Amino acid sequence: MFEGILIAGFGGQGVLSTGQLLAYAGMKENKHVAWIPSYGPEMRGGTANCGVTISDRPISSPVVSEPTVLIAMNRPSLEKFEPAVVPSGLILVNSSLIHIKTKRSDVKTVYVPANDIAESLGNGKVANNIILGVLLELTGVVSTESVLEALKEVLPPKRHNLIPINQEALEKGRQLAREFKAS
Amino acid sequence: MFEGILIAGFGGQGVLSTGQLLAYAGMKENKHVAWIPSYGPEMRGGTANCGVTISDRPISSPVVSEPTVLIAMNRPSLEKFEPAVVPSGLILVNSSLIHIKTKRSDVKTVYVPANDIAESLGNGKVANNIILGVLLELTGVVSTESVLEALKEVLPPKRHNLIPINQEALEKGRQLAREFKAS
Amino acid sequence: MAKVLMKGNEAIGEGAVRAGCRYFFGYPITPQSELPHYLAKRMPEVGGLYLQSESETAAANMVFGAAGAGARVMTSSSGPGISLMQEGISYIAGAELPCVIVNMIRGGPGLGNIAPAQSDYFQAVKGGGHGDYRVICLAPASVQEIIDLMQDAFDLADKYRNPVMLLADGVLGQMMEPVELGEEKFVQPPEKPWAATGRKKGGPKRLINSLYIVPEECEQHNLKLAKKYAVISREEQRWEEYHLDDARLVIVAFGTSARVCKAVVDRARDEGMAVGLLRPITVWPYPTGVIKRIREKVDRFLVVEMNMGQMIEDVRLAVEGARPVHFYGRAGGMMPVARDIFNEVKKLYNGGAEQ
Amino acid sequence: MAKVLMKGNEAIGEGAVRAGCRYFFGYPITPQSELPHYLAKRMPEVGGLYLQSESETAAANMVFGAAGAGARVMTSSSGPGISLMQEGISYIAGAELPCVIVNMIRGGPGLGNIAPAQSDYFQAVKGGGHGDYRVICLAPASVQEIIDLMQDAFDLADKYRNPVMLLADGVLGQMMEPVELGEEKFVQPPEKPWAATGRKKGGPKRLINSLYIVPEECEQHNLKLAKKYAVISREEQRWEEYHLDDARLVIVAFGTSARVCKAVVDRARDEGMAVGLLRPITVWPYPTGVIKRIREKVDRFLVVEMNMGQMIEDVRLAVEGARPVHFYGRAGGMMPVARDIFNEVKKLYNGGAEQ
Amino acid sequence: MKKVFTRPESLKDIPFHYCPGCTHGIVHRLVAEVIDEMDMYERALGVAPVGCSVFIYNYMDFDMYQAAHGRAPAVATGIKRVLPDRLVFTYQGDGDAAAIGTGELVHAAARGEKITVIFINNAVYAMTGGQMAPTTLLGQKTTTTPAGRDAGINGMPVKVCEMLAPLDGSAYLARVSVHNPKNIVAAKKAIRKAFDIQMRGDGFTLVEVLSSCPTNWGLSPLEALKWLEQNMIPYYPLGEYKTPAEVGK
Amino acid sequence: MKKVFTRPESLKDIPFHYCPGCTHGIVHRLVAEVIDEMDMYERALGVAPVGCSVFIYNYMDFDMYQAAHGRAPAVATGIKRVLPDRLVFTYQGDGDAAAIGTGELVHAAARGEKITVIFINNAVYAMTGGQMAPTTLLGQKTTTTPAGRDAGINGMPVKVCEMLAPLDGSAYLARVSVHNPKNIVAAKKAIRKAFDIQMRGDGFTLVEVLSSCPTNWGLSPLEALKWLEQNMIPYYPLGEYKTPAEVGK
Amino acid sequence: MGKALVTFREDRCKGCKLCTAVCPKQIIKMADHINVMGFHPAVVENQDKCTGCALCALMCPDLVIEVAREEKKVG
Amino acid sequence: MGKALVTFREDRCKGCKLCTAVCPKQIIKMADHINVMGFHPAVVENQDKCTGCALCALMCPDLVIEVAREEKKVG
Ligand SMILES: Cc1ncc(C[n+]2csc(CCOP(=O)(O)OP(=O)(O)O)c2C)c(N)n1
Ligand SMILES: Cc1ncc(C[n+]2csc(CCOP(=O)(O)OP(=O)(O)O)c2C)c(N)n1
Ligand code: SF4
Ligand code: SF4
Ligand code: SF4
Ligand code: SF4
Ligand code: SF4
Ligand code: SF4
Ligand SMILES: [Mg+2]
Ligand SMILES: [Mg+2]
Repeated sequence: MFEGILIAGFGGQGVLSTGQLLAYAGMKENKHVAWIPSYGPEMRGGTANCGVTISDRPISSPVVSEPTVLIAMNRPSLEKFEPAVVPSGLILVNSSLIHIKTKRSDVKTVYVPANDIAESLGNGKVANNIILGVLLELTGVVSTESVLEALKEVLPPKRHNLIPINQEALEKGRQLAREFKAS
Repeated sequence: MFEGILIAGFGGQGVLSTGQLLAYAGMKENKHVAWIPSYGPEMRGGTANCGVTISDRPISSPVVSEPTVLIAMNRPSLEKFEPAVVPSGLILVNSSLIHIKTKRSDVKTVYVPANDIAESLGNGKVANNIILGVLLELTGVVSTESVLEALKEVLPPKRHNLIPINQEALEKGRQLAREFKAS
Repeated sequence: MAKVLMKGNEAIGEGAVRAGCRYFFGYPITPQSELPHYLAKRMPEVGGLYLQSESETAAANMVFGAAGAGARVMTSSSGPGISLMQEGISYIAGAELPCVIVNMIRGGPGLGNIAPAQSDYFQAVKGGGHGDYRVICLAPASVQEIIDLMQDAFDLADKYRNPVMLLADGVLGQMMEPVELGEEKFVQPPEKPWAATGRKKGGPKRLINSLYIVPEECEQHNLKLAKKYAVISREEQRWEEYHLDDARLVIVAFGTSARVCKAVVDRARDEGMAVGLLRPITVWPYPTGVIKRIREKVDRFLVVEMNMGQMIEDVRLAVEGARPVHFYGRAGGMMPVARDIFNEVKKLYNGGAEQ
Repeated sequence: MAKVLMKGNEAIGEGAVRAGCRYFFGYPITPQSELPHYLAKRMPEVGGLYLQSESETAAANMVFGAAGAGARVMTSSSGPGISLMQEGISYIAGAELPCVIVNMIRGGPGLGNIAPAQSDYFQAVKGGGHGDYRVICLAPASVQEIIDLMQDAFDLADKYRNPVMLLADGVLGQMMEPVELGEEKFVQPPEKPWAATGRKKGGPKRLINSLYIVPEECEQHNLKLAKKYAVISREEQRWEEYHLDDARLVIVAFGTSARVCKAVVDRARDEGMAVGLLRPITVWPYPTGVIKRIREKVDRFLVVEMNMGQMIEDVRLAVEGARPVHFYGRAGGMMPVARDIFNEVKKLYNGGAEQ
Repeated sequence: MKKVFTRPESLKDIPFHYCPGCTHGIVHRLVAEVIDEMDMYERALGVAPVGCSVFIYNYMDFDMYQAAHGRAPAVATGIKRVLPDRLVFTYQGDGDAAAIGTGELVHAAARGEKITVIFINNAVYAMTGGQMAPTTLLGQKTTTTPAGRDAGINGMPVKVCEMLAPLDGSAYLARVSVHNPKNIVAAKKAIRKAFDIQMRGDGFTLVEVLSSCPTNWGLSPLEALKWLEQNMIPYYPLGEYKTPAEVGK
Repeated sequence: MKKVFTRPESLKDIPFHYCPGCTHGIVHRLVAEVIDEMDMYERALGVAPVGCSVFIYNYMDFDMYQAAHGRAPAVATGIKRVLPDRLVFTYQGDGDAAAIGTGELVHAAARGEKITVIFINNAVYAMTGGQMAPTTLLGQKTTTTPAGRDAGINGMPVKVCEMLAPLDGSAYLARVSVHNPKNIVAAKKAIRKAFDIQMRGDGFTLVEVLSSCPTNWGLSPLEALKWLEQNMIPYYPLGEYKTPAEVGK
Repeated sequence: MGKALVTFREDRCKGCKLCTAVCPKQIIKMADHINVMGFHPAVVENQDKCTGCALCALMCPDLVIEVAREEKKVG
Repeated sequence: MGKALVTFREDRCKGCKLCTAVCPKQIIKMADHINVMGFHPAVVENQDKCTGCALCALMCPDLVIEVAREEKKVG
């Protein structure tokens, strides 16, 4: 197995930490993992992205230049990275903030109104975990359990109260994805 | 022909300019010439020396590490450079200031009371030209005429009045050397 | 012990602390900033010092002072900052002081950019400063190896009283990978009787110095250094071999580009081509021995670098014309892509253009 | 015209002035001080500027500014000072600015001493600064050649928009030799439409820059530079051949050490040995072509340097194992002595120790 | 209706890359406005630093240079000596000018170099991720002073105008701020004065602009301006530290 | 009879390499005497510069360092941070400290580095052959100002004590001279005070010593001292520019 | 009064709010929608109240705002 | 008076004359002969006049001079 996942959006959307969570979960499952952020002054514009590679072979370059999965949290990210996705790859579009469609016809695209669903769960900040849930369901790259385990290690104890809501968001995302698969 | 001449003494004894004069004279005679001073903080001690090479072949290194002639204007210079002189080389000792003898038996040594003679000529500053005269007579490396011609070019016009006394010093030196040769 | 996910830059910091380094002097620069950030927090926890210098020039000379005083000390920078340290590094090497210098290479020349590159290879291994001196250069290819090599770096520095440089780039510095940290053991740096810490009455006078005003003495000093470098060259060559045994085509690459080349070797093997990888871990001393050993057994070499061709000279010096040595490079902060290298390999393997 | 006796350092200054250089920025250092002294007097005579900078770092960057403004400009230093200029040189090369940098090499590493040496060869020709860049390096061997090469230096700099370095040492700088100065002709430096002198309304905007934040663009910039360097390598190799035609043993040496080697060749020829000398005048681009051309015709090479062995790598890269390449060097400011080299030659000529 | 406020011609019509509310943009505009008003577009030459404002070379519409970190005053010296009738200015951050470039700054001032330094004091190294600058205030948290700047380790913040004032070559030194319109107007006046004095040939001129970095201070743009006013100005008093009347005193 | 004047123990009994009448020797002796008197021989660490006084490392009998040109304050910082209870001083010329080493000097002062800089102002780069220093007086002829220093080209001489005084980290700054016995006694007192303040941990200390260079000034040793008194002291007034009471003011 | 016009170049606005704080008429508000860069841009709610004082424009770091005003009649 | 002894280490003297200028008794002179380094060394002409004030030693850059003095009796 090999997944090169690119997560991109604004700063503040939890893009980097979502990627780390995924990498951590992969590590828990004894897979080879690597995480790498974009860095440097391009960040000034307020955009942020990171690449996560999860594989059962050693990872050559951690840079995800040809993602198998793109998670686009905002419009500029979708426009910028859409062309790089491998044929028959997957694009997850945060349709709460992105009101356009992808131009690629050779990839699978799922539109997830992540912010709206998150708000409906009562916490706009878990939009990233909604979309992460979708990813888990569609790719099976790691299990929900590994993600939750990773979350426990990544979050400082005093913020463990946030675990249930995150778990709920992941579940919600998986459920959405199942519906999508069914449809 | 090849002469590697090392001239050494205190700063202020005209060591560097005597060397340049010699090089200039050699150039006038279309010989290959090179002049090089010692440089750097060793000068702090007040010593100065230069090497002059005059040859009918192109000159490889201008550094006179194995002089055919040593002109020692003061005692430290004699002590320092005496061992480097080539066998059957020539050492000219300024015996006005140096009251010791050379230790070498395989070289020719001439003791020239240069300062005393210069004073007797009425100008202590021409001690270097006394000894230069000796050198010219003993080695024939360049002619007196070339030296005088060089002097004209090296001295600024307003100091050309010094030429006669310098000429006198050179002649005096040559004469001394002839006496030495005769003896 | 459990693995943790760690950033390369932070791994350098943690590796240094675990190797007993207690002094860091440096000036911020991308892409190594997380290292100062990490040590600014971490050093006080272990009673150490993180001091931000006014420039890289000053940092190198603070390192000179601290190393002369006997400390395990390090600095870190990238491209322009490393250039500014060249005078200091020459002095450190001349005075035979142990220290570790991290260089997270970025695109150049000039201000260039902050993307990953290997274009400071020449500067690191041939000596960007003046005079005949050598810096031991280590080139890790993973976060785990960073941790491991930091310990070696300080040990080698002390063993040979010589600066050691860790060469990496923004990819290695920014990426997170699982690492095994191992037991945190207290490392007592070795005794340094030569360190100038204050002269005991009747004791020897210590002088930290690189001035030898008399050429004869300076030559002796150079000969002494050369002897030391010869020992290091003999004893400390390190490399990784990957499928070298039966390789007909050998890729030579270090650091980040070697990671990519490993994938290329895998793919080539999948397709039945006898391709191997030689990954120098020390780029000075260069693992010349292994190349000389294998050069007659292979058909050709392919050097892959993230620059316009620098390490290839060391490979050619080792191959000595015995076999063709080819080059594939990306420059200016571009990462080589496995597919492109693979195509190059395929072309060459099937008897592509001779050199 | 009549010959005059001139010091090497002064010849550099006079040569620069005659080549149309009107700006000198620099910081004093032995053994090149006579050059600033000379220019401090001479520049005002020709309406030029001698400005003493606060450091070599500043000098390199003043040169950057003046070159960007379109001037023929130079600086000069030695060992430690040249090391301090490495960042600036990398920027100058990256921004493709023409200028001349004089390096009167002294003994190293560190403070070393001020005696003549060639131990900054690597720094000069491989690039002591960061990034993939090249500096054209000229190595004169006499005061006359200094005068001649200064004109070439400025012309090459402008032709290729590239820094040019003059490599010499204290012997060449301090010695006086007869020189033919030739007519003083007024040199009008070429038009430089790229110079940033103030933008005319509606005219093109000029930018003096080495930053390429996007890796793709930085790579393009590197490829453009590489293409230029390839042209220089092809077009500008210069060397002197001395009794090469029938030589069985070829000495390779540059600058001061080549002078000594010439005497060695003479002596060897006197004794009936077919020994020749190859004297690179450009050390970058290295005269690789001539070595490749002769390598099969000779028995062996002997590289003579005033360092621990640096240029020998370029010779070996050109010889490619075809013949043994031997080394004779003196270090730390010591001059090689003709007799010693001759003994080495004799030993090798009669089939001495293989490499 | 007449346009009473519009983009100066010397400023290219492209968006800045700066973070929301970053005052670098304000200072860029002021410099461009002054050059317009002095009608110096064709004779202006700017030197960009390394720092967040490195891309000022793209924004200014006239000829520009990009200097190595801290070396802008040396680069400007080279330019000005070759082209003495041009208006030459550098634009430098506090890391650039007050840390790595201290030598070049001090000696440009000492030589009385006829250039203007626009010195942006935002109390951090912004571009590289918010590390301590020489101008970081005591107690201020940065990525390299996680517990706040400690005088015992890092010393006290450097006051650049005060340090340069004793140098006889400095002709005009002023500290201004851009945290509100009134101060923005004053800042522009100071820049104009510096440029005028430069062109008159009186000597070295520098305008220190207290500036905000919301991103690295971890504050909203409005909070950042308040923080600047309440914390920076008391330690870095605004005003003119040297005017030509005092030159040579 | 009792010896009332004899060689300090901290000074090795070998001849100096300095020119006749060069006052470097006097200052060396004063430093050694103070270290003897403070009984700090075993805890003293000196940093030699590049300049005529580079060989101070041979003359001082205790452990020494030789630093790159201008970098002695950075080297001293490295030493002092590792060995905070030692007496750490640098000995630097005006080229070393006030030109190439400006950044290191200013920032050692700004950080309040607990070291002492003995700063020898002899108005030239002596070791390299008498070139202009930042401290060369206006009109003074040197090998690189053959027509005398011109303010229009080279600016005005740099006053180091005055420049460092505004930095809050500097604790003690004094300018002294050694051109006659009275001033030599005062110079020694200043060095003692600086060392005491360093050991008390109050901050950065510097003693600027006006010193003669007969060789490069082209004067006899006695004329040189007269020249110093008549030309240098008026431009470089003697006195204390900062004392610990003022720290943090 | 009311003889002034402020124009906001919405796509350049980064939503920093600096203009809102300095408007003496308090007529600048942040829009609910986001612009191409993803920021909530500043907008003028009541153009009529604008005096053309240009304080907003003076404060805006991103040159979003242009201000025009009826010219004062002389005398 | 006269209870003092100045000792000049002749071979270390560089003949700079700084000592001669400061001696309040004007008893330091430059010798006619030269020392090993080639300088005319300073010598005391009239030791008896020496007060042991040590000004000469204070001034000497080359530590040529040692001064001894009869200890003052207390009380
Ligand atoms: C020689 C060198 N050292 C370090 C850097 C990295 N660097 C880039 S910008 C910067 C500091 C920027 O801070 P400042 O000058 O205050 O400007 P700001 O970003 O705050 O506007 C540093 C350290 C560099 N490019 N070159
Ligand atoms: C980086 C570097 N630049 C230049 C030099 C050459 N250099 C040696 S000493 C010196 C100046 C000495 O002047 P100063 O510091 O005033 O000391 P002084 O000799 O006057 O006592 C210079 C420029 C050097 N050694 N290293
Ligand atoms: S990081 Fe700070 S200084 Fe840089 S653009 Fe953002 S707010 Fe401005
Ligand atoms: S050159 Fe000047 S400073 Fe140097 S030793 Fe001689 S007199 Fe002293
Ligand atoms: S011009 Fe004045 S009144 Fe009008 S919107 Fe701007 S700040 Fe408000
Ligand atoms: S100040 Fe400018 S950028 Fe900021 S909100 Fe107002 S219009 Fe937008
Ligand atoms: S001690 Fe005083 S009186 Fe005696 S010789 Fe010296 S200066 Fe003169
Ligand atoms: S001061 Fe010292 S060196 Fe000078 S003349 Fe007197 S004794 Fe001799
Ligand atoms: Mg800043
Ligand atoms: Mg000096």
